[in-house]
Amino acid sequence: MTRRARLWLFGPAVAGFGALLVWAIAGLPDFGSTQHRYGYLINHVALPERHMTNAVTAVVFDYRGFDTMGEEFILFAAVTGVVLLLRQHEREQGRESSDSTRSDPVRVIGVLGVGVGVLIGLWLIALGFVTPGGGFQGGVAIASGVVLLYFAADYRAWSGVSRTDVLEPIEGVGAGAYVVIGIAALIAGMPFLTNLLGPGKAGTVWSGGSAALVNWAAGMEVAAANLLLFGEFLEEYIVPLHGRRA
Amino acid sequence: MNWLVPLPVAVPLVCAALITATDHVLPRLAKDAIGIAAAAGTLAFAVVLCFESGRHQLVHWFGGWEPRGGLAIGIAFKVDPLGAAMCALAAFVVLLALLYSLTFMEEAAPFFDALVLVCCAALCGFALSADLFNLFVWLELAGVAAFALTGLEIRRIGPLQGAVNFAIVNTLGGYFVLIAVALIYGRTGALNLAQIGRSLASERADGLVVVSLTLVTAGFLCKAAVVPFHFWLADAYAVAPTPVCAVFAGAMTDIGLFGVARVYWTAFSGAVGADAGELLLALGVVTAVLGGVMAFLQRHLKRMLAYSVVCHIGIMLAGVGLLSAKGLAGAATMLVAHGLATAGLFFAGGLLLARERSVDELALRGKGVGRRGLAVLWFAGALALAGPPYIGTFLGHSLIDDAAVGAGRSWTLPFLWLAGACASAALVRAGARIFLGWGASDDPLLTRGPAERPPRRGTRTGLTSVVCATAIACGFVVSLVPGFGQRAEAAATQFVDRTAYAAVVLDGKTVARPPRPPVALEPSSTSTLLYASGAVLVALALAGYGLRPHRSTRPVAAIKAAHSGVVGDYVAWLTVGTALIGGVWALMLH
Amino acid sequence: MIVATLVPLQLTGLALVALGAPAIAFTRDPLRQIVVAGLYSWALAILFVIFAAPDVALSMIVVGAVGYPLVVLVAIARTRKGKDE
Amino acid sequence: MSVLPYVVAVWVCVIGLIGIVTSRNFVHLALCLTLTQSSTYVLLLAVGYFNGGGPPIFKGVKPGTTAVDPVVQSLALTDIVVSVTVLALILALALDVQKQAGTDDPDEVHELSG
Repeated sequence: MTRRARLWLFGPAVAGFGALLVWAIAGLPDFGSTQHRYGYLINHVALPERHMTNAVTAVVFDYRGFDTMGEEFILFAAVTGVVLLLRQHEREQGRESSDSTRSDPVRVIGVLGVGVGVLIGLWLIALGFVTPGGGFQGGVAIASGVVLLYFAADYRAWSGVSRTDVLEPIEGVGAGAYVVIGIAALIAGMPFLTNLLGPGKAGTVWSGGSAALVNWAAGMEVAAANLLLFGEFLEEYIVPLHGRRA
Repeated sequence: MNWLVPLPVAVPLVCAALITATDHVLPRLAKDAIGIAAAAGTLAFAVVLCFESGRHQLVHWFGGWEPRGGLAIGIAFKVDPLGAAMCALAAFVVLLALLYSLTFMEEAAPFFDALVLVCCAALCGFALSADLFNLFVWLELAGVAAFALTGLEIRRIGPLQGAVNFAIVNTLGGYFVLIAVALIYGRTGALNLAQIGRSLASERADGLVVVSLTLVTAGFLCKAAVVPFHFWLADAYAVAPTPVCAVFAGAMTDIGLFGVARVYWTAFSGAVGADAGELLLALGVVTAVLGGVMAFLQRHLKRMLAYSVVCHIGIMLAGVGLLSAKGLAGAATMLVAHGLATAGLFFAGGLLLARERSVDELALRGKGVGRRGLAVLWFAGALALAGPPYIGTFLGHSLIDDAAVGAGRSWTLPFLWLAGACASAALVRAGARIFLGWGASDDPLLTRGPAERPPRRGTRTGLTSVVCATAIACGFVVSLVPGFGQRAEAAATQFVDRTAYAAVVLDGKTVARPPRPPVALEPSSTSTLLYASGAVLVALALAGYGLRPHRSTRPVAAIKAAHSGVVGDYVAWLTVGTALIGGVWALMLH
Repeated sequence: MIVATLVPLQLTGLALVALGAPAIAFTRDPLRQIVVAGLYSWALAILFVIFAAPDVALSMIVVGAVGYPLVVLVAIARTRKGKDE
Repeated sequence: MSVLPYVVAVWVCVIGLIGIVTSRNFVHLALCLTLTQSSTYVLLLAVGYFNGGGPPIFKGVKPGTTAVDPVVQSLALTDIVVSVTVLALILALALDVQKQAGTDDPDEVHELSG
């Protein structure tokens, strides 16, 4: 199809598609006018029943924790796919040469940045049931902090933490732990992913019971998966560039 | 037995994680063993669930969050015989693919096992879930694993482009489903299918309901590759490694149809009534015919099989579109026969690739002379797809015939039978060229597909041949299993009962068990037998006609040009299809 | 009235997102587009805060501020390299 | 009647689709795909908003205080994860296409057709 023909086909279609969507939203209740039953109920039971002050995380890791298990595996599958794709390329040699380009102040700032990123990440995971945060946000924050090692510190430090033989087991264990916690409930004679531990003390890192374990498993999986992802992209595209220019 | 319900999802996922975690420690053989054990376990669980679900009401609320006053606050799996059978089929095909890949796949695919298991878990989750958003999660999970599996063979443009087209079209389809989830939540405040169904049943079909149904249907039909959402399928199947193709054709494509049926009957049937079926029926007929014709125009065996899948998806969609238990049962039985036979044919194509280093019909002409076993398998598979009396897809055709006649839609029957015969004719023609050396050595009518990289020379093919024979034999005899048709009908009757579904899921009620259907082979009607015999004759005649070279005509060139391989075109068609479905339903249902 | 009950803050957030969308789609140079996309994720994050969804806003920030730009910049670096050769 | 937030969601979705179909570059196309997806976040959160409701986080707030819907927020969270992973995977695939085909225009790749 020529580009012109495609636009003739697409133009009316997208107009019709947009009209359909507008027709559909006309049937929605007015913006801000409705409290839906499901959300209303969760807002009223999350704190008394589960001792979780953050109702969103309560939904993510407890009431609809099973969705989140699927979501972790979406990340898992995507990262496996990226690793599989990019790993098959031959990598150029001469990576060490980019080492000497970082000055000392940059290194100090970089290492500080790493520390800050990891701390923020751990804090976000730990207090996920209390304030905004949780395994996903914390995991990405940790991974982002560690990536600073590459940009600010030296390559050897980066390659020390981005080793796939370390990250892949962490990723697999994190993803697997989520399912294992679910199966543990089955073995105890309860439905899958039932919260086995007590609800804990509201408003502290000890709230959440086994949903908190699930949260940590997710954080571990997300951090390792993102590091793998960043690592593969960096190795594939940036490192050879530096190597050549140096 | 309620504890068994999550296992078809949990077991493959935990094993996939285990394989990745131990990637650097365990030898390949151990990882393969874990994968095969997981698939076999999943198959066993699914089979047990299939039998149990006929006797007990199996509903599993994850986290123990049971509904309060008819209000679902968690996610449920509701096992019914059709869903469990879908799980069993997926697990069986995955098991075969893993066995096949033992010798067929090269070491370049260390995570192949993990990704296939993730895909298997996602398909099982999709088949059992009773929650709309949860369906989206499994759809995406199956999709992401599948995109990665398609692109395994990097360093060649074909597989990469196929994977990109596949990924973009299906991801957009997923977003459409998600928009529908938001719309439906805005109306009903629910994500549970049963609760949505109850809530919508009391409403008339206004814009929101019609458009939500449109978006969900379009999203699922993208995965099922129904015209005009089908373009990506041939691109992806032509380039994916053989065992992956078998999984796609055997279980993954059909899941889209399963999703349409599930969501329509549990959530929308009360609001939109039976008028929605006309359009699905028409789409099914168009898909079947186009798929059959396109299959006939291919010389690349995997691309030919891919269009044959499109053709049969169309026939099954027509069965679903009749919106009766009988039509659905026909689609379900055809799904089993077609899935197994097509997976087997893909396996056979892989064997040809391993031995003769090609999957091109013309390049292979006469190369298969003397390979009697493989020839028998190939022709058996090809015939099973046409559906001669009591063989292969016949039972599915027969049930769909009865349903269509019952609904006064017998005009569809010649199209459906002819389409299937056309796809089958392409395969018979290829078989005659390859294994008998018949026909011309060149034919400008046929499309040349992308080159395929064969496995290492000297690959042992003993186990792969057994796997191939198992799949084709199972697909061949399905229609002869006594009581299979009656059981499928009973299961479909249970599947389409919206109020019973809601009562079981939301209120924990038990529904009276229907009487056990007899274990007997039900004779088909005379007209069906005539159609079936005619289809076989047409297939053979067409195959003979195709062995001579033909010049490409303008309409043929136009149809081929529409399948351009360019993702922008595909997205344009996706928009056209969605707007069309929505427009037609707006006129019919509103 | 379409906007009757919206407060000005909500209107501003929505306007930012509504303007950001065509800015991304019609910026044809990938390098410029990634800058626009980064800004757009911040606009989304602001809108989410206005919609009382701090959790989602936080995700958008960690993903939009770090994830997307990094991956996409790398991708563009790769493209440029391909063109240099 | 107040439907503006929904209209913005539809607008973003349609613009994203137009961007995809008219795209001449794989990276651009992938970003337009995430743009389309961002319309779903806006729609989800708009559907769950309640006038005068605070965030569904009850730290230091009396239980039962009016808050917006937490369920759609959790759906949006899942959605964001899906988005970023799909983006990474599609980019990895698209970059390889570029590398092998020597062009970054999806319209120029004609390996598969018919």
